Amino acid sequence: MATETIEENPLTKKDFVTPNDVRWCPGCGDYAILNSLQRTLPELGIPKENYVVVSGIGCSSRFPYYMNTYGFHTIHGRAPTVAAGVKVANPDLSVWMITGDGDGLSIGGNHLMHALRRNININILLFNNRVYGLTKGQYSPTSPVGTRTKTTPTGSIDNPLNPILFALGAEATFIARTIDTNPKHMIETFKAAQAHNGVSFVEIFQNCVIFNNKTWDPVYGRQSRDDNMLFLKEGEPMVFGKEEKKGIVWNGSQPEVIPLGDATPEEKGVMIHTPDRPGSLYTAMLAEMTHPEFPTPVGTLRQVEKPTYDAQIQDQVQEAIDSQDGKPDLQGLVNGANTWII
Amino acid sequence: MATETIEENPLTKKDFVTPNDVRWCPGCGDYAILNSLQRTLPELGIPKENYVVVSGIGCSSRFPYYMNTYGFHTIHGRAPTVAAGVKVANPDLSVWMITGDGDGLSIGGNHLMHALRRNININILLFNNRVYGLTKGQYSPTSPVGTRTKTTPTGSIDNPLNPILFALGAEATFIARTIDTNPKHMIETFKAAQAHNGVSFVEIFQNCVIFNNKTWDPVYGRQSRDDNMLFLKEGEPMVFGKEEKKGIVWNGSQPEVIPLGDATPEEKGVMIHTPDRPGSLYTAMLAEMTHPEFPTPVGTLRQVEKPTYDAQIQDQVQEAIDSQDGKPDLQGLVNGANTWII
Amino acid sequence: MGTESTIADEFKELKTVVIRFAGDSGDGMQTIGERFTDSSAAFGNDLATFPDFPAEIRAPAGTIPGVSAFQIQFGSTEILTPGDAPDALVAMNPAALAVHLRDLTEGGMLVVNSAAFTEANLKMADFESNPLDDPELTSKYELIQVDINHFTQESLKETELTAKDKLRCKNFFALGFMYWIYSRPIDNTIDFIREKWSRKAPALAEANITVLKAGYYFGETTETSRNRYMVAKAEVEAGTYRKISGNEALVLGLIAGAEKADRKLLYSGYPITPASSILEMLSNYKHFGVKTVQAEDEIAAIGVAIGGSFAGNLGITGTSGPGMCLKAEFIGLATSTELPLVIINVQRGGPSTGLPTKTEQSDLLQAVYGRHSDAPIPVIAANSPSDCFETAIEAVRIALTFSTPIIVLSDLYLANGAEPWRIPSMDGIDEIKKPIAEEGGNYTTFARDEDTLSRTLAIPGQKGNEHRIGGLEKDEGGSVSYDPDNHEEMTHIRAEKLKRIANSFPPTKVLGEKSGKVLVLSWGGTYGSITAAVSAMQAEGFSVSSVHLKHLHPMPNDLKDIMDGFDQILVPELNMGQLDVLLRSQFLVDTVAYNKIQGQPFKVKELTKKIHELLQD
Amino acid sequence: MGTESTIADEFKELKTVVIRFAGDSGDGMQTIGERFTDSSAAFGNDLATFPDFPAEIRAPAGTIPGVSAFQIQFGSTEILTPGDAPDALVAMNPAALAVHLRDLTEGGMLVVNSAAFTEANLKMADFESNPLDDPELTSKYELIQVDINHFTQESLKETELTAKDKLRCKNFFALGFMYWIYSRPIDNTIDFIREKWSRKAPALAEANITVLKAGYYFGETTETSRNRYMVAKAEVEAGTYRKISGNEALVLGLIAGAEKADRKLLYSGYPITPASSILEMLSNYKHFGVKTVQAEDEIAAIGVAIGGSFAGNLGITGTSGPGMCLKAEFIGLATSTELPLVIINVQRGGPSTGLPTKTEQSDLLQAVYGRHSDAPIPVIAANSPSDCFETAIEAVRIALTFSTPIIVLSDLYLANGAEPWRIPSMDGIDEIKKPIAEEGGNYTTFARDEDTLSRTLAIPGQKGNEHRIGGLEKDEGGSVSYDPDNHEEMTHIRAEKLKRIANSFPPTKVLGEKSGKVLVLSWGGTYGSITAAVSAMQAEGFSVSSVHLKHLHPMPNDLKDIMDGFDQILVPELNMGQLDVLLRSQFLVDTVAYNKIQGQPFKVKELTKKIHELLQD
Ligand SMILES: Cc1ncc(C[n+]2csc(CCOP(=O)(O)OP(=O)(O)O)c2C)c(N)n1
Ligand SMILES: Cc1ncc(C[n+]2csc(CCOP(=O)(O)OP(=O)(O)O)c2C)c(N)n1
Ligand code: SF4
Ligand code: SF4
Ligand SMILES: [Mg+2]
Ligand SMILES: [Mg+2]
Repeated sequence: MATETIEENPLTKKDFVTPNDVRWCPGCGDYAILNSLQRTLPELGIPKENYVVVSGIGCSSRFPYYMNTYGFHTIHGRAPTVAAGVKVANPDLSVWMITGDGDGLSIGGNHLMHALRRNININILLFNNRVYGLTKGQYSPTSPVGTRTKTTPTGSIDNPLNPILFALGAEATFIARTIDTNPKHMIETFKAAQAHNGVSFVEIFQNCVIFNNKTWDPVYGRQSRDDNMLFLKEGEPMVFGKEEKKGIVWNGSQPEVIPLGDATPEEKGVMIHTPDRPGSLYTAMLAEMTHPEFPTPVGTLRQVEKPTYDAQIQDQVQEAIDSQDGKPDLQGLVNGANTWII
Repeated sequence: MATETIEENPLTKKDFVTPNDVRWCPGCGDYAILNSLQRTLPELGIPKENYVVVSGIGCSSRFPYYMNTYGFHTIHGRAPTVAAGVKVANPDLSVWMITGDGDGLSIGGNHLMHALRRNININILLFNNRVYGLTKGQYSPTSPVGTRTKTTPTGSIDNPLNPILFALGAEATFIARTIDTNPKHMIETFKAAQAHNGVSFVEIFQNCVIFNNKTWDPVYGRQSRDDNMLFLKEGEPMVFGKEEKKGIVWNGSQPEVIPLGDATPEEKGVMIHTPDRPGSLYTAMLAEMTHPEFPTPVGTLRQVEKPTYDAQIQDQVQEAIDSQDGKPDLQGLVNGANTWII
Repeated sequence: MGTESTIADEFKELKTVVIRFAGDSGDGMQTIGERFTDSSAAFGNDLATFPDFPAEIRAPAGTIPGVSAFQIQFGSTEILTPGDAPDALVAMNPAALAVHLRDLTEGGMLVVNSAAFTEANLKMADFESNPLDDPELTSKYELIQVDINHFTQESLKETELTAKDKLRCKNFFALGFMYWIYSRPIDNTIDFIREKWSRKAPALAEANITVLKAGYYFGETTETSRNRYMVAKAEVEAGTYRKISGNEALVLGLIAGAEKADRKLLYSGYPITPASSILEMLSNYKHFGVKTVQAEDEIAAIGVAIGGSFAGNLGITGTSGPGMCLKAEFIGLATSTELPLVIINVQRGGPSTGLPTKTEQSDLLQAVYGRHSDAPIPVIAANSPSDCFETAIEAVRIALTFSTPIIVLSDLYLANGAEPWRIPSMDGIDEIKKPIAEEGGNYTTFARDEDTLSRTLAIPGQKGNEHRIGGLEKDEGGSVSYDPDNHEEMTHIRAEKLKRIANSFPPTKVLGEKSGKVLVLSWGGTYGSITAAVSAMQAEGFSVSSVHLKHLHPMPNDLKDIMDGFDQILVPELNMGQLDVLLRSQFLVDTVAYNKIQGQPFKVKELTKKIHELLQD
Repeated sequence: MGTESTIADEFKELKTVVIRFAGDSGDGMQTIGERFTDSSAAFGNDLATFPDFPAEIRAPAGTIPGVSAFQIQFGSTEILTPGDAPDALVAMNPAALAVHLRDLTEGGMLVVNSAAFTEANLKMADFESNPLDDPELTSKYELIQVDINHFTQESLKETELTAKDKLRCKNFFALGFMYWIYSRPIDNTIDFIREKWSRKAPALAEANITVLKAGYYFGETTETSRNRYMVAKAEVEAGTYRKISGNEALVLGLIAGAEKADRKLLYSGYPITPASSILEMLSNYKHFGVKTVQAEDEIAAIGVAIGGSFAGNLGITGTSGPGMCLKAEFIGLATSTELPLVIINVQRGGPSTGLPTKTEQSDLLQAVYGRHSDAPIPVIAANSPSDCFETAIEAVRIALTFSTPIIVLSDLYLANGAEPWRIPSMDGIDEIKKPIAEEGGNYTTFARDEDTLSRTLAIPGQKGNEHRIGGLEKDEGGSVSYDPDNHEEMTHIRAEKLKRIANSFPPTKVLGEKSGKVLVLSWGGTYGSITAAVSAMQAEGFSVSSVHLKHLHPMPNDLKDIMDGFDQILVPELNMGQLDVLLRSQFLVDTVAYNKIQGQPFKVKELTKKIHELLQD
């Protein structure tokens, strides 16, 4: 349980700011994410000393240096393992894992996948800028086919991963998406991630001004966001567009965009967002909705309950301890079952 | 293109048998798989010397030693990388990659995932016995929750991976499932895998007599197979059960099992198997169909066309060569654009 | 044949005997080896054992790769190894004979199950004719042919077992017969069978007992003219004993170390031969608060352990050579962040997958140098199965006291081998004192203890001690620093800290005189054979001493002086000369390397021969 | 300030000059550094350069971590390093001054952009007061304050550029001014600007030219009393020259090697500083049949390369230290299967993530020993940017001729540094002859060449040569073998094969006398500074020679004899003494280690000082 008693002096954003100079490129989307997390943590009712931020390597992974919490800037791609160790050692901690599309999905894909399937109760934020920032602009596993970078001068040829579908393939219990240009939405999403009892996977569309500027503008740019983004809210209809005049309906085998005209969403049979369906079909549907054909959904895409790895490991240990009477007997253990005396 | 001219002396199974003694435990499901592949390869019209079998480490990964082809028994979890290197070096080769549930999904999950998303035109056979055989019986990423093994004496706590869903998360272009007790179905499936132009992922339910005996009997055991297995055939209705008296229908949001009674499948609206749908929903549905609620589907679950990594890399190289006139000029290359003479 | 002494009555009395049981892996050789061991231990012999499994889980029955063996040496004197060569070989089938006969001492006893020498079996073992018909066999060895299958079935004919089940008992016939030959008590084994199997399979349990007795009485009734042997109790220190294998001892040592340091133990591993059983055994000790994680690979395993250490647990990971390769990058991170961490490498034959079921001690240089950059960390090694216990505690002590990752080298021979162990009193073990930082905010991440240069951990959950660590170079305060001088200083501190660890070592023990002609300098699992060889030669008056190192990096401060006292330094290793590289580069001494790379331990006689050569130089 | 010689007219003539341009990473320092280099090269000077990037992509403008610098040494004599300390420093803002001033030679020229010394900028650079007001600055250096912003904007006032765009040209003002001071031609640069930018941004191109000229004329018109310098053309061997960096040379060498060996090159890598540009550059050479794969990680990268080699390509992979850790297990597999494979490690500062943008040569022991078990493979190193070309070809030669993985060590200093290179004739490069096996079935996987002990590859697609390889120990025929003697034999063969590689090395070159007082023995990127220091001292008559090793494992056969000719052996390294460990253990020689671990190359004067110390001993 990461939630303890509320501090006497309520925490504020300032408590989470380190004196270190933040060293991202001016204009980098990472600033806004940092800011939003610094605004989120004081509001969660968790003592400051119980936060741990763990990251891999990448621009995004510099994150822990700028959070005035316990932090660990580990090695490339391996943050999920260290974060798991921290959480298993002390389930009271609120563990935030920061990774990038290269760190988390290229070199670190396996650890991420196993952290997800194990349902370790940590919060994973994947900063997706569809490029390797820190190593200066090579394509990443989320770069679209044909992306020209230093290592792909004639265009990349590998199909990109869809991070949501990837997380779903590992049956992650909480999957969400948010964007670096919308602090309010980020904060809401981060809160939902922490509230979820289990692994939380949050993809953040993040802009890299230097090597992949405006990569997400077709989704969240001022021109496009009304038509190309769908803000999901549990229990509410899937409407979008200027004045919410469009909706998503299910035609029996796939989603469709329809104009609402003057009708209410209910009248038109617009789908109601239900992220808690146990199976994967619903989230798979959302994962494949993408502009320009569909609005790209943001918000909580999936949230289902399953026992967590860290709680169960603790339970098994506790049960074993409880099944003994009294303090365990080290000498007895070392002696074992068969001794003889000479 | 792996297919060249047919040999003058037609190949037979015997051509693919090595003199090496096969060293699996008597009764291991691996024997039947070996046998089936040895029966498949001579029938594919590919010259014997163009076959390469690459594996990781595990009981299953001993496979190349028993195939009289070019073979490489690599290291644990890394076979997809070596197989990719072989295929990229020479796309004319027919590359078969053998892996286990531990080799492929535990240590090797990331390479497998990237091989799938890149759509490298190799055939991947994953022998799923839900246990680590070679290291003598620890649980694996496909072992159900609660599995008691040497490392989980009080039961495993991690949610297992669903290999099909995992492959789908990487948007694999060909996904199939077959079983070690049905040589005919294996051979059909292997042929389909080779016929697919792109990466082919085949999960094989395999029995480990020593450490996980009868793990698949609830699916394919004599008692259960009629009701618990669904043989998928493209373009045909999803019927199963004794005398095919049950069918799967789509109720608008999920599949359902219905009795057919005397009606034809058409009459009852039984779903027609269409593995070539571009999106992932259909295969996700199949991936989640599992006994006892549903019959577990076997056969080709998904097959879609996308350009392959190996062909495209070759194309890019060829284009670059063609764009030059004549043989590339090494001296010119080394000189570069800016020289001066002293 | 053994060390013959007096002949008492009908018995020959021997000081030591080496027996090897060999048969198909389905024949239960490990089981009877274990039983023979237990009854010899209970009887009061000193002993050492070594099981030799096939690489395959279950190769086809009757084939050469399917042969499984178990060797035991027991005696009335101190036993340090499972023995060079068997005095008696039990071969349950032709394949077992094919593999093991060459090791049998000339004149040794050869017991074969004649029923298994069928044409099919002979073919599988690549015999062109039946070796039992070869007159050389009878002239060279004391051949005893017994139709074990027949007698087993005969003795069970009253029971309702299937023919197959009956035959499954045949190993106990062989055991019973060997008990008779070596005048061992059988009650102990009967008790064991009852306790272990009576509930699950009472009929089988009783059948095994019947057959065991049949084997014993078969000796008594049909073979009265046969030589029989006695091996008296050993004169060993009084105390409570148990039998222990290397991995068992390691596991118990880790738990004891964690208890003595008052840290929760978090072990994270990935199965690999021969380290898997560490993870397996530790997962049974949850009632000691031990948490075990079977990670997705070796990289993840060490990552979890590092995370655990950062959060205040004692993080431990274990593997074998290939897994060590994978841990290298994370070891560098732990070195840079100076977190306590125990990394166990149970070595096996290499390179690459190599000989996964054979022993070797060839990962020493990897332990010392197997990471990029100057990233020094301590390396220690266990020297016998029971010594793994102390080695584990020593590792925990160093890791915590110096806040450092440490590599512990064991090997397959130690891991699987077993010996009797005089159990120490847990109260007698020193506490390991390295508290975490005080709460409250006066925390400097890389502030150091003056003596040890160790930093003190502050752990998540502590108020006011929030701080960040990572793999980039940093200054004392823990801030990232690209400053050239700071980097040089930190590099020197890391090197110096390693050196200081040696100040905490006890004086190095020399077996024998402190100076002389030959010093045998060694490490790891070769301890038993080397000590046996050196002691024997010392008893014969030769000028040879030995030093067996536990601490390999850094080496003990007094080692140079000891080496200076000898004319020649012999460095026997089961590798191409790795300690030798360290000794030469550190001490510029012209050592004599003696290397064996056969996946097998040194034989005592190989060593004595080599030492004799040196003494003659 | 440089090596002053004659004073001609108004110019001082210098033999060598070191200039450093420093400014914010947004200020275009690398651009003008490159321009200065090109025009000096075209003018006919010998030269060497070293760029010094910040670790961050783009740290906030004006801050200390945001400072970017470029150093060039050019001269009329042979130039081996970018120079110890700048004779002239251009500081575009206070942060640049803060970081770099301490390196400027006393009496050196200090050009500052006075406009940038605003209060905000001073604060960001941690200055409490304006250093330009400090009288010491003027007394210690030849301070030249120029309001570069003002003059830049003035010269562009006629144009329609925005104020921001105008200011972006200010680096060219500084360049023009430095051209004037050092009497360099400017046409070359004008041509470059036109060629590069005229099409994309013609207005900006012209603006840059205008500002460049303005800087030049600013010198001419306002500063007539200023010292100006001349550096004559260098007397170098006739030939066609180009400028080349280490990674460029490596890439060209790999392609040339593959061509000479008639193998298709398959390079597979994963981005990492400072190795990324190898992958990036190679991906542009598809018309040479080069295939590049950006793999998912370093493990995959080497796996792809190994697969490529198995299938008959020349598999190559490259990375830096952390990535080398990850490749260890696969290197073991390539060692065991004896596949040709080139593994490049462009070293950087460690341990762990360390100092990713600083140089170090601390991965030598990892290269030699960084795998489990006895798994010997050759290691070679490049010694200068242009030498990377030959080193790459040598690596390809060894890998193919001996059918072995080989590690090539370069470092960040070589990778990013540049020097003029007399381009060799490609026809003069030997072919690399190691054909694959003949088709047809008479293939024995581990049959060996008598001399090299190398095996011959048969590749998939060849009729009749089907065979299996893998990481388990195997016999000559390639079958898995657990036989003890076979394992020992194979281990010895692997060791012997490594040794035999040394038989193919040319005689070791000694710079200077073949015997004497001090031998400086070194390797890698320190070649330039060491050669400069030793040559200078030789010219002064001191008894010092040097040997710079390319072949580190195995070392040349004649090295021992050479070492024996000297009283003392000095081993300078940018690490804690790694070659030193190898030398000591192999030759039992009491070397003197001289180590610098500051992420920076040796200065010539540091080395001469150390050599002097030794000579006085
Ligand atoms: C083992 C290892 N390999 C490679 C690198 C180099 N490297 C550092 S960050 C990075 C990729 C970063 O991309 P991403 O995770 O997308 O982060 P971003 O910089 O875009 O935020 C790479 C390849 C490394 N540090 N360690
Ligand atoms: C780096 C490394 N780690 C661990 C091992 C030990 N190991 C060999 S096979 C295996 C798991 C095998 O399981 P699976 O892939 O399911 O194959 P199976 O034996 O069940 O066919 C393990 C852990 C190894 N060989 N190398
Ligand atoms: S390179 Fe891109 S991702 Fe990295 S700090 Fe700069 S803008 Fe951000
Ligand atoms: S252990 Fe299991 S998987 Fe391995 S060979 Fe035996 S039966 Fe097959
Ligand atoms: Mg990124
Ligand atoms: Mg398995």
